[in-house]
Amino acid sequence: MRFARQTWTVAGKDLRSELRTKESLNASISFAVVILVLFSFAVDPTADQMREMSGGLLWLVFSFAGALILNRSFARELGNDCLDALVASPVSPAALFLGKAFANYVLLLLVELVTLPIFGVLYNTQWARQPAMLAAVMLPATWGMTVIGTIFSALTVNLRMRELMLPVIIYPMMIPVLMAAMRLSTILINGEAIPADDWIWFKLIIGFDIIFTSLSLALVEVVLVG
Amino acid sequence: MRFARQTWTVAGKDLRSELRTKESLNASISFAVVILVLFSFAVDPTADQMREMSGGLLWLVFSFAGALILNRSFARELGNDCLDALVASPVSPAALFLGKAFANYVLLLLVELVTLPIFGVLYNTQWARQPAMLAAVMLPATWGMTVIGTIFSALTVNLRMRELMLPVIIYPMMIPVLMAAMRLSTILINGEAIPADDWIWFKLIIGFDIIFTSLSLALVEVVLVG
Amino acid sequence: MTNMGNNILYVMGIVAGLWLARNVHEIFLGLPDEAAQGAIYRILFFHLPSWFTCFTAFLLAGVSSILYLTKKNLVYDTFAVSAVEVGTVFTVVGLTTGSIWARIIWGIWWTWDPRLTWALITCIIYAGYLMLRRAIDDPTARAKNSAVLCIFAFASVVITYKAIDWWRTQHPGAVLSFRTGGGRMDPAMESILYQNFFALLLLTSVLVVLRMRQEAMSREIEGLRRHAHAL
Amino acid sequence: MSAVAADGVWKYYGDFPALRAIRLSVEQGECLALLGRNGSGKTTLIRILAGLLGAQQGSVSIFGKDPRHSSAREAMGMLGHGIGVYDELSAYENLLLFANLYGVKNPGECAREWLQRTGLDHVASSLVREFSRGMRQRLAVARAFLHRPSLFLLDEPFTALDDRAIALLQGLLLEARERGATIIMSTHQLREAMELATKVALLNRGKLVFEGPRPAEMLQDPTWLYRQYGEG
Amino acid sequence: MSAVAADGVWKYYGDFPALRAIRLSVEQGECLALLGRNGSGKTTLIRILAGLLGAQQGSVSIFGKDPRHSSAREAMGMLGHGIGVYDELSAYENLLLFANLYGVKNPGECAREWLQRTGLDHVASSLVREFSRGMRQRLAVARAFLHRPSLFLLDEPFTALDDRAIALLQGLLLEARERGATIIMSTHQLREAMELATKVALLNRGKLVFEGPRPAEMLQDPTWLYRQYGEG
Ligand code: HEM
Ligand SMILES: Nc1ncnc2c1ncn2[C@@H]1O[C@H](COP(=O)(O)OP(=O)(O)OP(=O)(O)O)[C@@H](O)[C@H]1O
Ligand SMILES: Nc1ncnc2c1ncn2[C@@H]1O[C@H](COP(=O)(O)OP(=O)(O)OP(=O)(O)O)[C@@H](O)[C@H]1O
Ligand SMILES: [Mg+2]
Ligand SMILES: [Mg+2]
Repeated sequence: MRFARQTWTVAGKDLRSELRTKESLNASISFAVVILVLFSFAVDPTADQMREMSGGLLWLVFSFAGALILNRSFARELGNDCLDALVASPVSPAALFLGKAFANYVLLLLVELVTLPIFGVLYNTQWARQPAMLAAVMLPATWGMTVIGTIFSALTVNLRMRELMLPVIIYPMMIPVLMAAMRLSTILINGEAIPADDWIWFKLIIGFDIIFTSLSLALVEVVLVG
Repeated sequence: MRFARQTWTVAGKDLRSELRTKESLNASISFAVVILVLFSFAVDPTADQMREMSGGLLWLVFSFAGALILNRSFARELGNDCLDALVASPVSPAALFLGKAFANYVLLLLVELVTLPIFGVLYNTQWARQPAMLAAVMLPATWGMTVIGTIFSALTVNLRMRELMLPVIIYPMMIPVLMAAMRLSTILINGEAIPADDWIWFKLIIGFDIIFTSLSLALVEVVLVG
Repeated sequence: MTNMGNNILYVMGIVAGLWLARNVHEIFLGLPDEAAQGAIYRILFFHLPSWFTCFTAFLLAGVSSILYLTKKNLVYDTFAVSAVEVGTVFTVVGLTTGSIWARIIWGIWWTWDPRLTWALITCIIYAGYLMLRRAIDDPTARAKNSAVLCIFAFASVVITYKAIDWWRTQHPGAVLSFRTGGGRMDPAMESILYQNFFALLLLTSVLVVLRMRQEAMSREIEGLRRHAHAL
Repeated sequence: MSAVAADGVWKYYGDFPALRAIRLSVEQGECLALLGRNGSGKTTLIRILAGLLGAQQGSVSIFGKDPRHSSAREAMGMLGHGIGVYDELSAYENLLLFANLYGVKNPGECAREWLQRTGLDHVASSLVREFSRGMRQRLAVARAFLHRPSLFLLDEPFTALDDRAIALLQGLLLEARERGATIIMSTHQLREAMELATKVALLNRGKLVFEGPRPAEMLQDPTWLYRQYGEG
Repeated sequence: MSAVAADGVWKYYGDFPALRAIRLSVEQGECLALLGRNGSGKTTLIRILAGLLGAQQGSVSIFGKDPRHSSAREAMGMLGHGIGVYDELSAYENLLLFANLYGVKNPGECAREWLQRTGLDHVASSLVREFSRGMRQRLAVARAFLHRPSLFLLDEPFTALDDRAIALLQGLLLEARERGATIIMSTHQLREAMELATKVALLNRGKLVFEGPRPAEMLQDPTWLYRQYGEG
């Protein structure tokens, strides 16, 4: 009960301060558009090629644009030593982590929601043929990204070279879930059914979520208290 | 004379402190590999597709990995308010800018030099068929990236949301030079001669370099002094 | 460390060296060429043991990271970093031998097959671990943060190991009898393979112990420097 | 039971001992001024007492509990170098947030009360981003006081404050001391601290070289203690 | 010719006037203590004098030159809130760098001399990253002094320093004043400043409300001036 209230308070604070200025949201979305444009120069996708790469491209964009938001998550606490104030308060570190993760999750989903139609227009792709299934991929895969991003944002928050270390660490760690999401999304966007062989990807995402969420909850106190 | 000495001193300082720890160099190179891996999921590189996209992919990697280095450039001055100390010293802002740009240039070229063979191996591409011409594209194109990156790194250094703003601003600004470099590199990597039509891309890069270098030199004083 | 410890280390090093030399002799002169691949298959005797060695090193590093987080004794951290460093070297050896092999029998250095890709990712992740350590000055914080990363990182080792079971790969599937139930490999060959693995493991232990000493030494020096600074 | 007790606390940064066998106890209602030269370990000690850092050896107890125990954390008010409030939230929202996190009853009312007491009620809905340094510091004080802590941990609280802000803080601390709260503060500004301190501790390179009631000499000549023990 | 002269300087942050019609002149060899409550504009003024910020109206001259003129910058030694030295370079390399940038003759020798004078010669080749706060501040002082500036601009130089470090800085400043250097420093630590100051200026919400020789009353009672003008 208390735990839930604390989680909610933390998530509420993060969402409120983000939605007030919309700074990272705007930056993230415009970065997504920038990447989409850059890609179109790089790969000049014909309709056929797009069939094969739509999912891949989409998740590349999600992960690059999302990193901006994840990056800010704990960096936001740095400015005025707010992290100390939070950690010294009676909030349990797990509630703190979950609260921040929820806030990031909402923001990432917002970015994805805005990016998807833009992607559809720019690359002339009908992405909404199987919306329910697509959501069933996006929701857990985004959670996986969020958990990794949030915990490593906490881990690197006090580093001298945060902006450098974060991309080097989080992208490789996210790869399992990204790979799975890319593969499944490509199939879904092309309007096909998921072949029996490929259900393993679903399991991978779910397993990833469960393992890394529990690991993060178990380790976050250690991470935050020196 | 004095100007050259100051430029050299600034460049030397940046290079020395970077090469001592090699932090951003290492981070940038391993980020380059990470991106190469990520792309492989997205594009399923068969020989045929690679022919068309090799240059595009290469410069996407260069620009993403290079951004880490450009990002650090002025951020390095933030820590202990070193920027104030530099700006208050008798160094002319143009020398300061050029010095930092040279240091970044050297580092970016190093990253590209390391990334190229890795790219060649991972994507099974013979990139070295026309090495001299490739260098003739890479040297000025990288300078273009460097100038844009350095000046905007200076511009955003005092912004609260530096990590957010920089990518959103610099990639769109770099697009002309990136586009030209992508196109030319693809042709060169495939071992073809540059068609008469495509010389315009060369001119674009050179023009870009000249214009943005002069603009930056003219404006850097305004950028640095509030 | 004591003289005794040094002597044991020397002996271990020499034994490992001799054992490896004997194995090499056996592999190149004792074993016949393989029917399909000719001479090149011999690289397997280095390829597979170096992967096993690096997996073992990463596993031990992960365990020792957990121990660090529970016991807060820097010895565990010292072990973890030494194991990861040596393990990363063997990862690179595994990638290189694999690439050479691939070049000869597949005609290309690299292909984006899940096994290969995951092996590369593992390499990047542990390189990231080493980079993270260099970015933190305070040894205690460094130990803590890298321990957490080391635990997360082990997931990639598991995926690399299981990749051949989970996906259809171009990379060959399991050959060792403990995974296949036997029959895919000649017992004589398999025995040499294990012998090479244990010889490498012995060598690894020597390297890890040396590296641990050096790490402890440099930490001590760092402490002394801070002392000097405080004067 | 002491309000704060540290027993044989060692803290290493790597192999460098920043704190060496610290043994300290502060009774309820006392106000301890923690003195020491730059780098002597004051910040480290305060962070350990606050549960923000773990000690390698020794034990710390806050009202008999581990510092990370939630009842210990509820009793603590911490003011470090940073102000610990968010730039993107308004003054009121910041206080409301912390009131909620501390589980204060009537959070809204409590936040408003503290805005008033620190003279910020006229800017309650302005974003902190727009505040001047002095106003920020006031808000930080409000944040640290609003759950009526019974233990204050303050790291150089008077630094860079003007006379008015110092007077405000001293007033609030005096009031807290009168209602029985315990105070531990580190400082280089001895004069300001001596008005409050009932007890003094001196750190020298990580060792506690003096702990006891404030020597009478220090009221006249605040650096007296340094000269006594400074070279030890 | 005054060493420093500001005439009708206005500085706005957006619509907010942080400095209003500042008119100030400091003769060579004087030491001005710039006082004022939090947010009164001290830092802003010092940064404008140093040429780090541009004023919207009015003019500033340093020895008769624009602050951005290179001869003015060569004459200036600036010490702000940050230390202005690089973490990844050694103490010696840092000083060498600034000696080179200032075009000092014999940069190497000069760097070594200042390491010695600030008591850092035994750690000359350690990276600054490893330094404690006190050592960093010493190095910052060395950086600001090494080209023998004839004008010092110091923003709260005594903040968070211990007695020893304060004594070092005061000694160096006294020496500089004796050789004829001009000093402008902002501070809240009036006692430390009054030992040096020959002149006092008081800012109140961006206006200069007092400028003149240090009132004798302030030696006994440093806050005297605040009480005289504080509410103005
Ligand atoms: C760069 C390329 C390569 C990489 C990264 C790579 C990676 C690996 C890894 C990680 C293992 C660990 C095996 C385990 O513990 O199950 C392994 C085993 C093995 N590799 Fe490779 N490999 C590469 C190329 C090759 C090639 C070209 C061949 C032969 C065609 C090959 C044949 C084998 C065999 C037979 C095993 C033993 C399989 C087992 O029993 O599990 N590898 N390799
Ligand atoms: N994160 C860290 N990593 C390594 N050493 C540290 C770290 N923090 C502090 N130290 C060292 O520990 C010692 C004590 O530092 P601490 O900050 O506690 O001193 P302090 O008494 O607060 O000093 P000051 O008066 O300057 O604030 C110093 O020698 C410092 O160099
Ligand atoms: N970058 C900025 N943007 C907007 N307003 C600012 C900025 N910097 C300062 N101000 C405002 O200008 C005024 C003067 O600030 P300044 O920092 O010069 O005061 P100060 O006298 O140095 O105060 P302190 O004693 O707290 O250091 C303050 O009201 C502050 O809020
Ligand atoms: Mg301190
Ligand atoms: Mg100020």
